[in-house]
Amino acid sequence: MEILKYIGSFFVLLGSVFLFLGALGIYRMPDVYNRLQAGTKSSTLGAMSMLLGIGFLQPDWMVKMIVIIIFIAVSNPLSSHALARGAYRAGLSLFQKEKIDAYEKDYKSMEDKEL
Amino acid sequence: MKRAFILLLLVVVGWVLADTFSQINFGESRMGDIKQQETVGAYYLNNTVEKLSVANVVTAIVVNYRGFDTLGEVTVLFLAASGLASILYRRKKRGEHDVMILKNSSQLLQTGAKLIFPAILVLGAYVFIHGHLTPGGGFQGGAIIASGFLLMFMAYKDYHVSHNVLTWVESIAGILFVSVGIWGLISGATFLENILGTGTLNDLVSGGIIPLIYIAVGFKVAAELTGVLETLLNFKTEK
Amino acid sequence: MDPILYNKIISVGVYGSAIGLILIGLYAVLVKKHLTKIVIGLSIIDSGVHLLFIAVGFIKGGTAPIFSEKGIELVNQGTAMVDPVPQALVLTAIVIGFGVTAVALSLVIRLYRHHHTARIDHIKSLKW
Amino acid sequence: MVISPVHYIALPLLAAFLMPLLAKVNRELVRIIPGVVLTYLLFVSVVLMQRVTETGQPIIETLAGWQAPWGINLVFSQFTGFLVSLMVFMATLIWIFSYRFKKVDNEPALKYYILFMMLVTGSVGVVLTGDIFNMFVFMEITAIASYSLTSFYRDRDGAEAGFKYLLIGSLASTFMLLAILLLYTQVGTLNMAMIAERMHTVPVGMKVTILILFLTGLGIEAEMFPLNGWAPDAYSQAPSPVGATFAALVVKAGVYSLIRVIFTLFDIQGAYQYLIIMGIITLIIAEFAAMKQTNLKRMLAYSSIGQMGFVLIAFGIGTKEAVFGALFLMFNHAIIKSLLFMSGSFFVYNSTSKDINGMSGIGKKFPYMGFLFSIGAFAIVGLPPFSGFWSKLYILIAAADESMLALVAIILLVSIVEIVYYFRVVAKLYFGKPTDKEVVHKPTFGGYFSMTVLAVVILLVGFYPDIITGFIHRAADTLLDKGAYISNVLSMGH
Amino acid sequence: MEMNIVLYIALGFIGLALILGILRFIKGPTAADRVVALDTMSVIVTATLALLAYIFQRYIYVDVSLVYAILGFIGVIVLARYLEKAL
Amino acid sequence: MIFNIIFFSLLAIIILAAAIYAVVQKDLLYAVIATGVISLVLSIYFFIMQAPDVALTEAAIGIALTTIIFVITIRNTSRREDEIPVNKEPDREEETK
Repeated sequence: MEILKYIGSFFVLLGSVFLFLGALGIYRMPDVYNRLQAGTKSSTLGAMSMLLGIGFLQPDWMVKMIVIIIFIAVSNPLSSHALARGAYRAGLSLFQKEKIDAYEKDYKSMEDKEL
Repeated sequence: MKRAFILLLLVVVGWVLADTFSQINFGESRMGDIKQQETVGAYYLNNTVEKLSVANVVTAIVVNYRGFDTLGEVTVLFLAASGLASILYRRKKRGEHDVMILKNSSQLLQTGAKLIFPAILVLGAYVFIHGHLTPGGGFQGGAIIASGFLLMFMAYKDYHVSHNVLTWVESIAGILFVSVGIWGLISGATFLENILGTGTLNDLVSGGIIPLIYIAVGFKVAAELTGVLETLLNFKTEK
Repeated sequence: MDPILYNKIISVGVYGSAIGLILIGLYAVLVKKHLTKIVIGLSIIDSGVHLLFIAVGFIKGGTAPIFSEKGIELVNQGTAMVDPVPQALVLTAIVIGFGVTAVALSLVIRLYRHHHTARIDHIKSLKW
Repeated sequence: MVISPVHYIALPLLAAFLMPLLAKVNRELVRIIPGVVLTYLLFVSVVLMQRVTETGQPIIETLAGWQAPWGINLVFSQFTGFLVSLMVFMATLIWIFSYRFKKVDNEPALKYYILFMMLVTGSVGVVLTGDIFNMFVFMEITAIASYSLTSFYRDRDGAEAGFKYLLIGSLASTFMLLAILLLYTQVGTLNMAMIAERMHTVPVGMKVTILILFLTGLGIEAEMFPLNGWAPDAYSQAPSPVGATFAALVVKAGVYSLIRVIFTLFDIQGAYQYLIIMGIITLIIAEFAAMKQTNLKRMLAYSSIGQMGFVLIAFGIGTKEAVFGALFLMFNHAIIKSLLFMSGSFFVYNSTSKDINGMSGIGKKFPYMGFLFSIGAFAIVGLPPFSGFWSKLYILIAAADESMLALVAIILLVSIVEIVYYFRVVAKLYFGKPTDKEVVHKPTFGGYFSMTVLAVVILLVGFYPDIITGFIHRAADTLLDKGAYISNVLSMGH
Repeated sequence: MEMNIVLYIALGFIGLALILGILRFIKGPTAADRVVALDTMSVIVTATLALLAYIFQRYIYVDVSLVYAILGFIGVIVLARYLEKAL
Repeated sequence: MIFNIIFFSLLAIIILAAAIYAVVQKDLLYAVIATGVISLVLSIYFFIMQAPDVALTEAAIGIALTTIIFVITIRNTSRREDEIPVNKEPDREEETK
């Protein structure tokens, strides 16, 4: 059982580090899309590994933790996707000088179909 | 001048509150020993398990000891829904359709919503069915289910919940709640009295009428909040 | 660290944030002119009051008043349970607060529809 | 099923939850059901009042099977019973008055009747309950119904008045919540009798803070002086049956809660003086404001505030005679102000404007309505053959007994102001030059009926005050006997 | 209560993360940035509540975390749809 | 102990900062997002003070339902606190008596 404790502690620590990095990302990154990237990817990973770690520390809780992990895994990308789309359609420009805006063409064609 | 007066008022209010709460020690038990008299909190903690077999004492208070308050609370929500509908009521012009959302959302969100929606419903049902065992209860479960419908409203342009269905669910759940109370009255006990057997602690079926009431409250709250959302989303002011 | 001092600091933190919320909300209600802002102020006041309720019911080292298996075990070990009554009251109060907020916002929408503004200094039919 | 006080709450709630379904069956049911419920409640009131009068003991109903301090209980004593019966009686008449309300539009009618019934239930619940937090919940039910009903009409500034009311009302509820919280930390219970019993253990400073919080919170519903800014707007913008309901029920519930808190819960002497002072300020400001009004409904609203100031003064004197006078005045005010609102709203409908000047000569066109309004006006200023005379007289006697001669002088002075502005309206009704506007709205049969009943009650009580004074005497006794309240409620628990 | 050095460190990181979140929230500059901050904070809170449940050693507390996991994103979607001018 | 103090004061700072921001900010949408943040931190508070029931309630309505009703209000009214009023006569609907 000791070994589970160590694994769990490691995952909790890792999770907290990733959560922190995610927050640092949204603080330091230059524009909203980058922040979104950092904020959601890193914090999703962080939350998931922290929950996994708690599951290892307390093996009885594992089932519920996995349920939460699945929920986060499904819901977080959705929210970040919707947000990116919202930000784009609200007219926020990208950070780079010479933009490579691959979404623009899709977006234009989608406008016609009103997807 | 006016602003100075308001600031003065704020300072006075803040000072009075701070002064008063400095006399109430944080984190100190006030239950057992107030002037050597038992407080209601201590009574509930000491008696709930043996008398009601309900694990969650907060639920026991909300639904049984102070069940009348919960009836009032449900009524408040019902009134808020009715009042909101009456405030925002307008007759529809001929040929006017309900427009809730202007644009459809992306394919991804639609699929995701379809995927998550049942999970939210199950979670809501879980929260109000397990109200007497775990944190949560009818109101929270109902709010969660309403949030699920909110997700569907957001994802689909033409997602509607039938007004008829909402009315039926709401009314029947409300009638069920009051009838459970009146049932106690008819069977010779008092209003809302726990007349069923209470079962054993930490069983799913325990606590007599408490899960029953929480299920009714859950359905009622879910229907009411969904109705509120629909009313609000349907209302558009032209700018 | 001195436990009494520690307790003081924690209580300043909790009560302070609750009272601070009340005061900030009160400021918004009294000073701000936009109706939506006023409603936001009301909901902030509500949050502060709810926090005060829970803070008053809290017992140091206590646990939630739920007698699950773990809860019974903790109580047998001598852990106190926090006061359940304020929690029950707050549940009711939160629901009522939500109802009032919903009604208030619908009134804001209707006022805007009539007057084409949501600022009370532009709405002049009645005296404020 | 034995008739018990819980019927006052349970049946209207059942009916309210049922009404959206029944509205689908038949449109007319929406109008009928509240009346059926209210009539049944009137019957309940008669039965319970009889029982209480016979035994002399209050009926204490435990709820959910938990005895007094642990659960919530309802107290139907001679005092609360009197108020509840009055409220239900007035509510029934107002229902008859508004039976054909919103005849065309079915959907708003449904909401209106639900909200109206809940307004009645909330006010009745405030009076009946024996638990301080439960009182808060019922207060909020009343309040939310009031906000929605105030802004019911779309063609007036109802939403504005409603928002104003909501703003002040939710601040009030915040203060009341804080007061309840502090009280709970000090005495560890929410039952009012238990609180009263343990109140002597609370330190004085804390007691004063809690009392001030309560007074601020409850004073708003009771239209006490600095907190009554909502009232004139709400009264004048709400539909007229709702205005009558405010005057007859909601304010009564507010005053009741204030009185219950000061008389039963707390044992601070200064509170009585505070009531007198606030009452005087409320009275003077409201009556002078009423004199300046040109809008009839606003004038009635300010007059209503003034009367509440009067009630507060009388309660503040605190002797048995004064409390008797105050209860009598509450009774009179409920009846007379409803009559004034009903007939006044009819004038407003049929005149060129809402102004008092706009309704000149309208009494000649509608002699009967003018007659009813004049009865109300004469009664409320306290002219001898009407019921308002007796209550004013008793309060004056009580004040003189306590040798508060300045108070007597103020009351008489303010009465003159009152007479001036009411007579101005009455004179305008009869002696003004009639405007040539067509009759738009004839009152319905229900309107005639309820107004006539009210006028008859006014005259009857005016000529034979004995038919009501017995009840009021016993109610005043019950209110002042704090020990009996505590022992009655708590003996259920031991 | 179960406290060891790992949990202290984890909570410390979480506190710092929350502070950074609120800083980004206040700095803005656009609405989308603030919503990103809210989103990140709600994920952090989800994890934090589970961790606190472990610290208090009560299994039933996890329900709150569950509710946050499943509802936290709905508020963000509402705001995103508003920014998209679809609402 | 020191750690607890730091953690509590962090929470207090966050919640007060969000509240002040909600009041001061002129853009109402930002204020609404700030109430979301307040609700998040509030629910941590409730959780720490052993009130999971209340934390669950706050989670259930604070995050989604409150946000949506505020957002709908903003959609139907104005988004800026210092809006420029449209000079139009009050707009009334006729009433059926």
